[in-house]
Amino acid sequence: MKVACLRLALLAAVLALASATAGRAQEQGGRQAFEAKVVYCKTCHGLSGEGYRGYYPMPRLAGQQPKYLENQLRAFIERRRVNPVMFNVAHVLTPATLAALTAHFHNLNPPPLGGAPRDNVGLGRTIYEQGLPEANIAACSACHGPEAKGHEEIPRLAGQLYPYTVKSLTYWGRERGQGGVRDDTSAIMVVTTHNLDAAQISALAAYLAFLK
Amino acid sequence: MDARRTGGSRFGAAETLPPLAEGRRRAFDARSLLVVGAVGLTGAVTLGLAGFSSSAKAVPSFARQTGQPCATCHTAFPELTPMGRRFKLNGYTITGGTEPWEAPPIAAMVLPTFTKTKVQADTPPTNPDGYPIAHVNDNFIMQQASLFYGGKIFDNLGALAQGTYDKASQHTYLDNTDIRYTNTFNFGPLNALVGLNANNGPTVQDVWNTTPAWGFPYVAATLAPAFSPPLTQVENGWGGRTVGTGAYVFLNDMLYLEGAAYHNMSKGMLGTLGQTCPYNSDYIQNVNAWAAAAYPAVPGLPFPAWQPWSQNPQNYSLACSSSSLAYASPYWRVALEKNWGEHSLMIGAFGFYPEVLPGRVMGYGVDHYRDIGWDAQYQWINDVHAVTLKVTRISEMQNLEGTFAQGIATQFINAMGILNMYGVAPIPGNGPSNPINYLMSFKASGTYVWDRTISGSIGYFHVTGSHDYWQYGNALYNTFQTGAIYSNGNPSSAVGLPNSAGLIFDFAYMPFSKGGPELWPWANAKIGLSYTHYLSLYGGTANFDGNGIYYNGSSWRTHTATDNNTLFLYTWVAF
Amino acid sequence: MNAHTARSRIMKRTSAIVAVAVIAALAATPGQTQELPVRNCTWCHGPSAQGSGAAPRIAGQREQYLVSQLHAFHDRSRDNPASKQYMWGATARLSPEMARDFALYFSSLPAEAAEDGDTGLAALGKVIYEQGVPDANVVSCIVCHGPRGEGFEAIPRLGGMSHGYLKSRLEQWGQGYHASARPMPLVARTLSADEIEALASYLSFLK
Amino acid sequence: MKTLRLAFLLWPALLAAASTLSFAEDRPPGPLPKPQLDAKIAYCKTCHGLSGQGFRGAYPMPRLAGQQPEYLEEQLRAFIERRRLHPLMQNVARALNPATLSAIAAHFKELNPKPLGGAPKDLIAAGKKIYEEGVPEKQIAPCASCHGPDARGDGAMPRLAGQLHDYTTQTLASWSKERGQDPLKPDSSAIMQPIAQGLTHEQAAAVAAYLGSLE
Repeated sequence: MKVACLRLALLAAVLALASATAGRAQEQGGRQAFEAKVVYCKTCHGLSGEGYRGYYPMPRLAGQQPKYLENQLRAFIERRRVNPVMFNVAHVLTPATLAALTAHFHNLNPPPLGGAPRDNVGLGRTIYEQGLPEANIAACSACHGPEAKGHEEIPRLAGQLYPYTVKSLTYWGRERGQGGVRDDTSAIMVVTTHNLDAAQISALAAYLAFLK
Repeated sequence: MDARRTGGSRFGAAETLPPLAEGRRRAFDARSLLVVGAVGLTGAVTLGLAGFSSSAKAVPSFARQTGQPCATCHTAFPELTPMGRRFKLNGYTITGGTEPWEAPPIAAMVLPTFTKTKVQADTPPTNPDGYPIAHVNDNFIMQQASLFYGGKIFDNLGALAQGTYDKASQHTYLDNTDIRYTNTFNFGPLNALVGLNANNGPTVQDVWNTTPAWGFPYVAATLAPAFSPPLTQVENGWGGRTVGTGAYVFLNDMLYLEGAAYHNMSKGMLGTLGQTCPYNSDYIQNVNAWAAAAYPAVPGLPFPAWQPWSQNPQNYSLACSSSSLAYASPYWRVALEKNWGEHSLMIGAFGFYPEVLPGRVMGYGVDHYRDIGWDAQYQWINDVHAVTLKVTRISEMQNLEGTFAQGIATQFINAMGILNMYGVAPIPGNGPSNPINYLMSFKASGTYVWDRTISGSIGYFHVTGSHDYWQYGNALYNTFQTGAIYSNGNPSSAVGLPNSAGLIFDFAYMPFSKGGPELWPWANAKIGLSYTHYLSLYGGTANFDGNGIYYNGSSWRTHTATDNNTLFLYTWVAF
Repeated sequence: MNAHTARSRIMKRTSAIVAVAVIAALAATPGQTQELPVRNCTWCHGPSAQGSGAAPRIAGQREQYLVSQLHAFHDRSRDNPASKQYMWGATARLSPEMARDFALYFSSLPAEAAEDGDTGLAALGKVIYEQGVPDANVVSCIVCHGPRGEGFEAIPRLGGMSHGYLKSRLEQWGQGYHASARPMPLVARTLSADEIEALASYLSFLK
Repeated sequence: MKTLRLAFLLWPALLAAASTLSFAEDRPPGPLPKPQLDAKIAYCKTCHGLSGQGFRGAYPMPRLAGQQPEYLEEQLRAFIERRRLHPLMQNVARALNPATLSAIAAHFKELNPKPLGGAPKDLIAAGKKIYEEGVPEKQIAPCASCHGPDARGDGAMPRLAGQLHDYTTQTLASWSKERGQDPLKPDSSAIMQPIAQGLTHEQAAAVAAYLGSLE
């Protein structure tokens, strides 16, 4: 009961805050509001969408496939992908804003943030390009492309933050494809992420982190 | 460092001046305005010349040593911020700026001032050697020039030592000096800053501006006014003339505890340190009395010590107090300071128990004093504003055993015509009427500083005490007094009361608080104007001393409290 | 051996023990190394570096953050009023080695929560801290500063910092100070005064 | 029955081929234990779709569901022997021993998901015509004659129904560059070579679209 009450109170607070601040947002015109939203995204994801290393790694959005971005934002809203922060962020975006945002980020091309361990980049490259058939690890390049630029719903991986890739691959099954939704595309990655060991994930993430 | 106030001690200077000289009354006329303007200009020129310099009480060598601007430690110098207090408590050893070998921790200060009282003094102020160096009013004087050693000496040892040349008294002496060794210890949750300290006057070592040595007003005229209220022992009389050694501990950045003992300095020591006692009063009284008898009056003789009292009375009365501490006199201090955000509040108490040998005359016993002070200080300092509110109440019990005995003896000697080996009584007048007196001094002040550069202060002081005709004078006695011959040194009150009160206003501009000029960024300066308004003096307002003088050849003028209202213009430059 | 010599021996021994104890206590005094004048810092930041007045808590702060800030004071890119007044001078002659040593020392000290915020606002502050206000483009703080405000690498620890310090920092970013500390100027610009108050309150209690 | 027999016949040849490969030593010749086999199948499905329906990654990953085991096995061997060129699949195939290969092929044969779709619908009719009637003016036989009227394939003839249209188009376009690459070991891919060459790009796209929609 107590917890419920508290939650209710918090929800009320959030709603009050939201309604108070919605006015603030609405005061600004459409274009301005969009630009404010872009800045908002970039506050965490880097001023050129290159990603940012905070307590949690904020993934690179620059050059990302619009379809993938859209799908992920929808996944946050539908709780297929669990991320309380991004849930809040995503559910206030209108479809038009969302489309404009994904297009905006797709067109950015900053150099990778880098900052990954370099000693296993070779192994990472092998896994990416050829997979490890004996370990049942498919070649990433088959889907993500030889330059890791992605395709439609398949995300760009090139230049992605090392800690983000590591985290994503490590906790794939716990973060994505949640809520028993059947047609979530993330399922395709479950086996691969399961088969990759920590060293392989690290190598792969390091290779991708430097990829332009 | 504190400007030495005139008067105060029983054997002090100004208040004992007999109403002899006759000056021309000068109204606050166009001419004096011209003088004010000239002084202002001089101040500005001084500033221009010393333009690449810093200030005195914000000791520039500290600024160099720490790399901090004056305003880190001072609101309006010498008033300290919480950081300034901690810098001092840490024994002046904080570094971060230049190394000692790059710039020695030496600083200098000059203090040119202009003083004007509402009504001129009866006689021009004089120095202890008897030479008038000033007018009865409108005095411009390079009041003080000081040289400091301020900073870390070695490791955890640091010091502030000030050598001052005092123009008014024309002597150089060791001013406020404070040497510390400090260290920090952790005992579980208890964090202790421990220090050993040696200083030369009670409360010189204190870090709050509620205690006398560093209290408001921070600078006062050495040449005015002719009358000023009596002071308690802890407020005056011992600075520079004792050696205090003690230890303190500052617990958890909050609770300050200190104990110290003040010791007497020998005459030789005092002489070495420049304290003006060329002739100690016992010596002067006795030898000069003998000289007066042995030599006829020789008007104009260059060395006035050999002139008889009647011809050069100020020579006798102006001798510095040579009362000494009979034995080690304890001092304690407790303060609780709490800082939260931009606020700082201190509530504290202190005590000083001087055991005084009056006039260094042996054989009559010792005066026992008990000074207890309560003080509180509140500060609010943010990026732009700084407000400091201070209140101090010192109550003093005076067990005047020694002085009283001397008085009895004097009366007896005078009455019986008995001569001692010099033929004079132990004290020139009489002792106090009561063996036990009390004196209470209350001070409250508030200072506001804007942007660390412009300050405005208001202070209130109030002195009350027990009724004592002999100590504070009485109308009957004063009426018969024609000159200083029978002066007991304190002919101030018509009703035998020390009660006095007044207001002090001070405005100042500190151009370099945020950092001095590029060439010499540690410079500090303060150009200020202060006005002291006396509400009452010695238990009265009009004719408070029951005395007066003829002036301009004919009219009789009595002394009124407000006559002493003082306008004081100062330029304080340290570098 | 008579009683007198016995007593004098006991006294000698006692004084020897006392002397040894005093020397040991002095020797055991932590952190007071000759090379690292920590009192230059604790002077203002408090004897256990828990912060005092405008000086924030530095005990337990992230080492990389401390280093980066000392450099920011040194190159004057951190230009907040208090930084300008106190820290520019304090770091003007600070060597990179000493900056690192100070950072290492203070980051290793235990931190205490200031707990000086408004308890009534803490719940709201928590919501903003953890979720941001997406409608108003206020980002969530938790993603960079962590669930307990512990910070990350050069991103500062915020949990338990004093309300006043946090508040003035956020306000001053909004006013254009310390613009180089991206992305904080962007973050602070979107925060309203009430939200800053709430955030600072919440964080002052966060451990 | 047929599958079994074929496997039996091929067994010695496969063994010989396998023994020449260096990795063969550390792999038991028999089929993998069930958990490992499941892992291997899951591995295949990572690219070929969770139901073997194919997947569009950077390249189209062909549908394997319902595919003829004989064809699958032959193609995997072709990858190993470099008769069919594919850098990724060569590695993948090398990691499979013959028993595992058969088990995997059998597994995919049993799957029957819906086609992945995505083909341009306006080409379906034209494709159906070519599939069923061929292109007589170019001597191209109806596809149905070999691959069956419902395009399910048979034995060595692959199933085409439901195949990704982009995969089909790409395969036909690059047939001679991808398949039958070992002149010393000609294989059955030679049958398709003239057909693949004879079809124009548009015709191939039409056939692919038709096949892509076929269940």
